[in-house]
Amino acid sequence: MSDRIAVDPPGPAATRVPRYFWPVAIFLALAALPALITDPFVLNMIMMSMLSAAAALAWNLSGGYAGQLSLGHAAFYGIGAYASTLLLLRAGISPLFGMLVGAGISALSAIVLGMITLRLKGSFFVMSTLAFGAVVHIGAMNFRDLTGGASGLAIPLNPSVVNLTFANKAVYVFIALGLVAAYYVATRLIAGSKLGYSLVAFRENHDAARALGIRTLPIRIGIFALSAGMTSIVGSLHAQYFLYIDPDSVMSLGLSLNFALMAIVGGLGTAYGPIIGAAVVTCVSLVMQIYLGNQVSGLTQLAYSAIVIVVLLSLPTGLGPGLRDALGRRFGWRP
Amino acid sequence: MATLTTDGLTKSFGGLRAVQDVSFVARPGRILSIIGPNGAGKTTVFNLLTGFIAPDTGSVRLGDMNLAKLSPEDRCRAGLARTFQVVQPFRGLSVLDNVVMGAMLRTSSIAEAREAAASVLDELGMSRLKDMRAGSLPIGDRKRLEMAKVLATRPSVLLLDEVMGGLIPIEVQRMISFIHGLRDRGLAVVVIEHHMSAVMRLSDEVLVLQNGQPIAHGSPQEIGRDPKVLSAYLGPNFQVDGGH
Amino acid sequence: MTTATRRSILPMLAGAAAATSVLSRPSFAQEGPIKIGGIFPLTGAGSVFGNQNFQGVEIAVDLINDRGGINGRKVVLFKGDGHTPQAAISETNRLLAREGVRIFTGSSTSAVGMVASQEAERNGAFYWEGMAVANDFTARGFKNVFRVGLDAGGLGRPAPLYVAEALAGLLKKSSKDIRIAIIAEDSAFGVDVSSTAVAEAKKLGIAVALHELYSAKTTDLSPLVLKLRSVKPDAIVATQFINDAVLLQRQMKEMRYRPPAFIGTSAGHSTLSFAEAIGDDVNGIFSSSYPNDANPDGLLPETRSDREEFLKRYQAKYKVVPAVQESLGFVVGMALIRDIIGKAMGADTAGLRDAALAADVPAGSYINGWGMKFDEKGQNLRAFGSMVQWQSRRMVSVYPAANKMADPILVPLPAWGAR
Amino acid sequence: MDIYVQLALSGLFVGGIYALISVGLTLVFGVLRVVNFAHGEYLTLAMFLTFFLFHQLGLDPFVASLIVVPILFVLGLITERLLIRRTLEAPHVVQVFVTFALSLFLQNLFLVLFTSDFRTVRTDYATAAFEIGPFYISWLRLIAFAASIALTVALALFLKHSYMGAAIRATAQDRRSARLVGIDVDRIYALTFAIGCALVGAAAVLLAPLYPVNPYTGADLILVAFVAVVLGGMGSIAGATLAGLLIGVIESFSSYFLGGEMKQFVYFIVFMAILSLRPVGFFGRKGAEVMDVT
Repeated sequence: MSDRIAVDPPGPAATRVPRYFWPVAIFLALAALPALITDPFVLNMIMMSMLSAAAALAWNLSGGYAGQLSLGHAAFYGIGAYASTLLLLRAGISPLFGMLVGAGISALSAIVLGMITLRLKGSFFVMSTLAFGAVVHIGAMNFRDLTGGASGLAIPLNPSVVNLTFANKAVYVFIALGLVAAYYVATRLIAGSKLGYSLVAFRENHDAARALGIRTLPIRIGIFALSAGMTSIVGSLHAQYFLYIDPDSVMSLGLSLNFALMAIVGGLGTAYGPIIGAAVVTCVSLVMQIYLGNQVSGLTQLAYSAIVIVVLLSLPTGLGPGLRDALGRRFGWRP
Repeated sequence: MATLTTDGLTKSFGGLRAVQDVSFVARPGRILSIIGPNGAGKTTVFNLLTGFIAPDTGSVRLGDMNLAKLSPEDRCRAGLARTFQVVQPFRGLSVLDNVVMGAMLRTSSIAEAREAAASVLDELGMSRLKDMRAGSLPIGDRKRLEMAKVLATRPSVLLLDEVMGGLIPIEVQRMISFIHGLRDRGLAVVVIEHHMSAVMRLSDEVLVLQNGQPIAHGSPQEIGRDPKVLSAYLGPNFQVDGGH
Repeated sequence: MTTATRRSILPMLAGAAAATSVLSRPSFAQEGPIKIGGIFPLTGAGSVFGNQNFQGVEIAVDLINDRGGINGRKVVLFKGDGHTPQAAISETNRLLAREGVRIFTGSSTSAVGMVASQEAERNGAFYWEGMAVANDFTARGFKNVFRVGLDAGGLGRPAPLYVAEALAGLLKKSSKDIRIAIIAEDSAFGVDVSSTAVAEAKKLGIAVALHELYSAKTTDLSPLVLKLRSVKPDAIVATQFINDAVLLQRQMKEMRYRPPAFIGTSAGHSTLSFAEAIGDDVNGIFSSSYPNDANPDGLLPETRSDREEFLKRYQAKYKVVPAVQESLGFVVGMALIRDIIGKAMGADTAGLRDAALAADVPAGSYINGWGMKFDEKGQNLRAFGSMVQWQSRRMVSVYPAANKMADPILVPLPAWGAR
Repeated sequence: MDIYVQLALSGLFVGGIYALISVGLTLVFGVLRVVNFAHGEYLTLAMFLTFFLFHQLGLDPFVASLIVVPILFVLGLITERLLIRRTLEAPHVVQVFVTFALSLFLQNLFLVLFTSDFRTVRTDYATAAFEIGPFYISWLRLIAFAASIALTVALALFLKHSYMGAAIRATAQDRRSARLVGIDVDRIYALTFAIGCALVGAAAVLLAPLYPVNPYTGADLILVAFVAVVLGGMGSIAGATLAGLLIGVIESFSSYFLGGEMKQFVYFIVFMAILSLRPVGFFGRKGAEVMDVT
């Protein structure tokens, strides 16, 4: 069966559960989690994986559907974190608004960057985004008057909805879950639209897409900007959760790499892939942290990178679609 | 339906003259075949017509519209569509989704595009393949898929680049009838073909290229008799029912 | 989502969350061991100092336990590896949830300390900082967060002060016409410390001829050496980590450039590996830092025995002589366990806070000469930086007077290879 | 005036090492069409090897090179066989992220095995220097520079004049035609990748006495190499060499005139500018880098 289709082909209505049954059921089950789990350690893990899942979903829109493998998305994450934080600290503007400003700035920079680099092929595009990420990172380190440089910025702990600051983690988890749900739905909508199809056409075969009258550059820049804006909002939420940001923790290359790897491990160009990827990574680090207690440095990352290599070589479409095909073959079940 | 007119198309790559002074008119309801030995510049002509390559000199018009400034995408939107000699399916996608990509040009609703795509597949007798992955199709089906994608864009001028290569005789016959059907609907069809007996049965007119230059232009019968064509292109080993 | 539904859902969420948080809060243990969580970067980039700090705290815990614990209760130190801010937040939560820890200490690097202390404050736990120097650390209005160690100013100020009070005279200049160059690596540490040094120099009327930052990852500092050569400062004040500190010395030597005096500020210049890397050329270099070694004469009698215990136990356990960060860890541990937890016996976070605010420990009570008295923000006012000089490849305290073990030598610096 | 010359000299010396690292990267790209994002980790590995040979066996780094470079060559063969070969026909995303994941894997492997401590090879001659007129020149940096250039020239001669070199060039030009004329393309891939690793091994030996190593050393240095490779034109050895030297000089001048923390900023901006204005670099072959888009 096809393993990288743009959307599921609709089967005969009678034999299928409603289209959104499984996603809605899973999100409802997840929404119950913060009410059931009281362990702040696990809640924090869930929160971290929600932040990753949201960022990976955003990356996937451009990287997965359009095949634009950006390694500069941490720059947008950082722009989001810094924009909302600076507006809050310097002008007392609510992060709820600040994150939208950040998203706007990120989207605009993505448009400019896209106009320069989206003409570049494959590895050249990857490296140009890498350089962009580095420029923004170094910029944030050096323009200290604005960003506080490497010393970072601390957000005061004044819990309130307007400050988007809460004493309790569960609230953050609900917000992050809402964001993941929204990004998931957005992904499904885009994937099932003409826009999504056009992006996939570009990714699969550029010349064939052109020969069918599909104009790709404007929509590719558009999706890059949308993806950047969405990433930026996750960055703002990161800042509000950590209450402290510095260039290394919100703009590093490692972060960009992580967004991409989660989407790839879970299933590139699928709406659920990034969520699966984030869940897998969270499970790996949970197991490592609980059973090894972080006694040996690097083991978690070592295990994770090994998993990535194995997945890429044996299931290049990712764990999600791979699993799905296996289940489909075994039980005729297609979630 | 529109007429495709080219006038004096010329293109050189480095020192090599790939296409020189090619002019023809493709009219609605007519099938024009372009033939010539390998490297005669046939596919280059298609690339020039569809805008994948810019000509050094010469013009391409669709009806009254000069296409010179238009990108391949915009030419397709204007109704000039092509297939590729080396088929270009979206390998990872299902057959239906491949055709949807073409059908999207004429509608903004994916549901409608799917319906249109399904009916094109039906016309080509490919309905049962619609959920197959395009990359896994055998070559004959891929050639038909290439046609299906392009037809879904509802072109008025159709450029077919060796759509019969690799087909077995019964498939060739079906393809010929199918293209005749398109002609009868009023499409202007331009065909590049190696398969000589097919060309003879298919075409209303034939243009012969050699080293990028037109050396003959006429009805299939005239071309079949033209000594210049016979010696220069078909050569002593020409067989009327032979392949390449 | 419409505004109306969002409005109705958010308080609901918040309500549910509040309910769960009550359930999840472990009660403060009145019996059993006293649990302390140490959040340090134990692996990864910042791990060198993180481990040294942690080992110091560990020695303090061992010592107190061997002396009978706190009112008969044992002290247990849990390890939390905060190698990044993300890891710090996760480990803080793990210790809170899994081990029931309500008292934390840390953290070596400011990024980790900022996040770990924030997470402790949010969960109503008590947080005790040692080495993180960010000036903002105590400016966040937290109630239960205290820093017993120095802020960036505490590390950055001694160098210009020493130039004005002692070096100028030795170089036969007045502090009005002496010129210094201030250079630093560009992480939070270097930036914060060097900018306070610049501010202090200006206050003292010392001319800052150059203030330059560079990345500690650089492989070539020769442009900086050229710049220093052309600026001709009377003294260089440098905030560096180990590699870049060594690289700078080597390249100054290659280019035959020698400033009249060189003052490092903590980190790189106060480590034994610095001396190993450059050999005898280390002699004569100053380093302003946490005091690692105080003149025992300035210490209280019981502190003198702490000092001996510490030196003995550390060398027995780790087979090396403790340097600056290890002693600091020990001081942090002693101050927290003996003078805060010990005073607030059995109390919860609020009790610990009261004990901290009430603490009035005279100078000379800790092995590095410090005392303890907090300002309203939670910064220890009786912590001070000191100046050591490398003499015969050993660090010797030369300033302030209370810690002084010997007079400065080799001023101005002799030629390379002649020290 | 003297200062400019001195800055240019310092820049060239560092640039020589950048060039040697970049040459391996660009060679692999030119032939296999794969960007090896784990190239930096092979540098780290070779520096660790040099350190341990020096520290445990007391081998001088220059002597150690006789062991380190062959080991890296063999590791290159193994990596190509186990990983890289499987990605050559795979989708682009697999090619990019397999080497990225490999880089992550090796970094963390080093972290587990060697911890994040910095290790320094301490030789007596580390700071030996001589004067020419007003200029000071470090012996070690001069030797590193000279060796880098010599190796690059040797590589160019090998490619130009040996049969193997001709086969490598043919494969880089057009792998299908190379196969048709009887070149064992798989063997060429393995050999090329191994040469790339051996070159970075040589760079590591030269770098070890100058700079300490920890698991992230290669990752920090490799960004420069990527910039040099693109600047020089992907696949062009002369280009990578020139670009490596140029970046060294840019770094040196921008550290002096703009401040040390701005040097990376400057060359990344140069990089972005090159990509947008002339993505083919100094010497790249046109067509590989830009797609025809509207």
